[in-house]
Amino acid sequence: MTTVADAAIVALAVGGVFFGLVAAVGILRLPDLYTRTHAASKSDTLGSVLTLGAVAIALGADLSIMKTVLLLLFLFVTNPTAAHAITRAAHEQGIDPWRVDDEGGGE
Amino acid sequence: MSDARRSPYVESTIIMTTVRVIAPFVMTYGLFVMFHGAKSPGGGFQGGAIVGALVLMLAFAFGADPTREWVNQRVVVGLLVVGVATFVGIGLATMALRGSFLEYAVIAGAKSSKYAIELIELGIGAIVSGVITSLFFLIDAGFDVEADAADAGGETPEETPGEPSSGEVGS
Amino acid sequence: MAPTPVEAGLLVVILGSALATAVLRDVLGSIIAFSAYSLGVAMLWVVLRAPDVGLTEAAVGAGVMTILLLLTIAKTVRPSEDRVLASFDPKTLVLVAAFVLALGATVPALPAVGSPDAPVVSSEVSQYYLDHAYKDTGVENVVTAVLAAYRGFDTLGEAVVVFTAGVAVVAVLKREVTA
Amino acid sequence: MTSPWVSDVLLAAAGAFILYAVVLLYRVVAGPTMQDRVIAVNVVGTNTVVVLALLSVALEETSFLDIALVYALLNFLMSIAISKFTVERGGVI
Repeated sequence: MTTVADAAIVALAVGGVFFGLVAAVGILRLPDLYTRTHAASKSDTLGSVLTLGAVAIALGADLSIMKTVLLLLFLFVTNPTAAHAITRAAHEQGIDPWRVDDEGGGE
Repeated sequence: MSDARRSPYVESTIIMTTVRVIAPFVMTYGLFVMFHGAKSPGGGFQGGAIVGALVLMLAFAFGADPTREWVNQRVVVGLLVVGVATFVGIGLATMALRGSFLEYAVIAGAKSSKYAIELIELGIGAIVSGVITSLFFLIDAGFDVEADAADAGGETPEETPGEPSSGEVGS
Repeated sequence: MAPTPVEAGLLVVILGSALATAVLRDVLGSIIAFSAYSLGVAMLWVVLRAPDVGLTEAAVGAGVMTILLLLTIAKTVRPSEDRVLASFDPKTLVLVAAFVLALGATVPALPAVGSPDAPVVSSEVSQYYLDHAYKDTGVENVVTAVLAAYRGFDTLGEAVVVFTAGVAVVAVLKREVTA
Repeated sequence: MTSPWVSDVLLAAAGAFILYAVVLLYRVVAGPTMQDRVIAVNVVGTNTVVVLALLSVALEETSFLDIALVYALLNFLMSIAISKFTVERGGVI
């Protein structure tokens, strides 16, 4: 028997898996570091947050739902910070961004 | 390595802010793991490692030298001693109460053995976090390649190698 | 017993990152691959329902291990990297293959994961711990009960070992930090 | 409250995230720069947090959330450490 909670869990989990796929494909296929960071910071954060939302609903009213919400908040804060740190380090190191007319810059 | 026109990669505001937000949670969580090891996974070792990682996190965000001034080295070494002393002390206390070494049940009171075990977990946590923190600071301040070469060669180095440049990074 | 898809995926992650750690020429790359290995191992512990070990792996592998390794290579000399992958010494390969074979030969002798007639299940010692731990010590987590109460003296020994190692390192490196 | 097949769905989602971790290992090995590797490992770490949370529901062991919480708190420490290290070769810390 399908309830509203089931439908919400499945929808959120499918959305999370989809954005995880976007992040994985982006990191594998995008041409350079800075574009890959977009996939890492945005898609992956959104995917994990959606999936953790599914987990929170599946856990129901419980103390552990608080842990899931904390997890969600921490991921939301730390993941973009990590992406910022990596990209800034690359910029400081003098790695140039990829451009369209840059033939050898891509893969 | 970085271009000359850019300043070196010092503390980034974003990283400092994030660490400032996260650090209280990490500390609380490390203590939670230590205290709550009787009920959920975890215990002294894991909690101590988390608290040690907190100090490392602060050192990365704000620089090692300000953190070294903030976390007193004597306090860290004191933590090690207090941890072992707690463990041995509880063992000896049970012996003083005519039990065997670490026989918690002789301590009077309901759930006494549970509280004794939690105290011991705290002691282990103090040891582990102290070891991690002091290892970090010592390796960080430690064997400078030029200083070691100067020591071995007998040349006089231009700066005293034992003096960490504590004034520079703090600004 | 065939592994479930989750277990199979985890094994691929662990073996792949371990291999990457071994073959990457740059030490920094090896450290990065090693942290991926630590992530995979923590997931495997959780799948095998050993949350205490998983928590240790998480706390040590995520935070402490990577940074201590980084500090070590920061203070030492790295070989300059011209290739991505390391070259192999045939003698080392033979040695590693022999070691892997010797270890792999013991795997069939182990009981299957979760097997009901594994020694750890059928032995009366572990059953005693499971039955009596809460009554004896008032601690819900059996692992903590065994570590801190049943073999408390052993744990004291471990704590003293960690303490001694820490004090020894402090004493050896102390001259560098005295300001 | 939730139907029994929901945990199968969540287990399948965990399998998908592990599959992503497998393919991201290519980026860890191939690079080309160190920062690429760090990004890939950072995403693997985020996936690990998600997988642990999913497994804690699917296997009905809520204590696994503790491990996920540790990773969520400490995973970005590695990224910060390596990114600072690559710039100044250990001079920063």
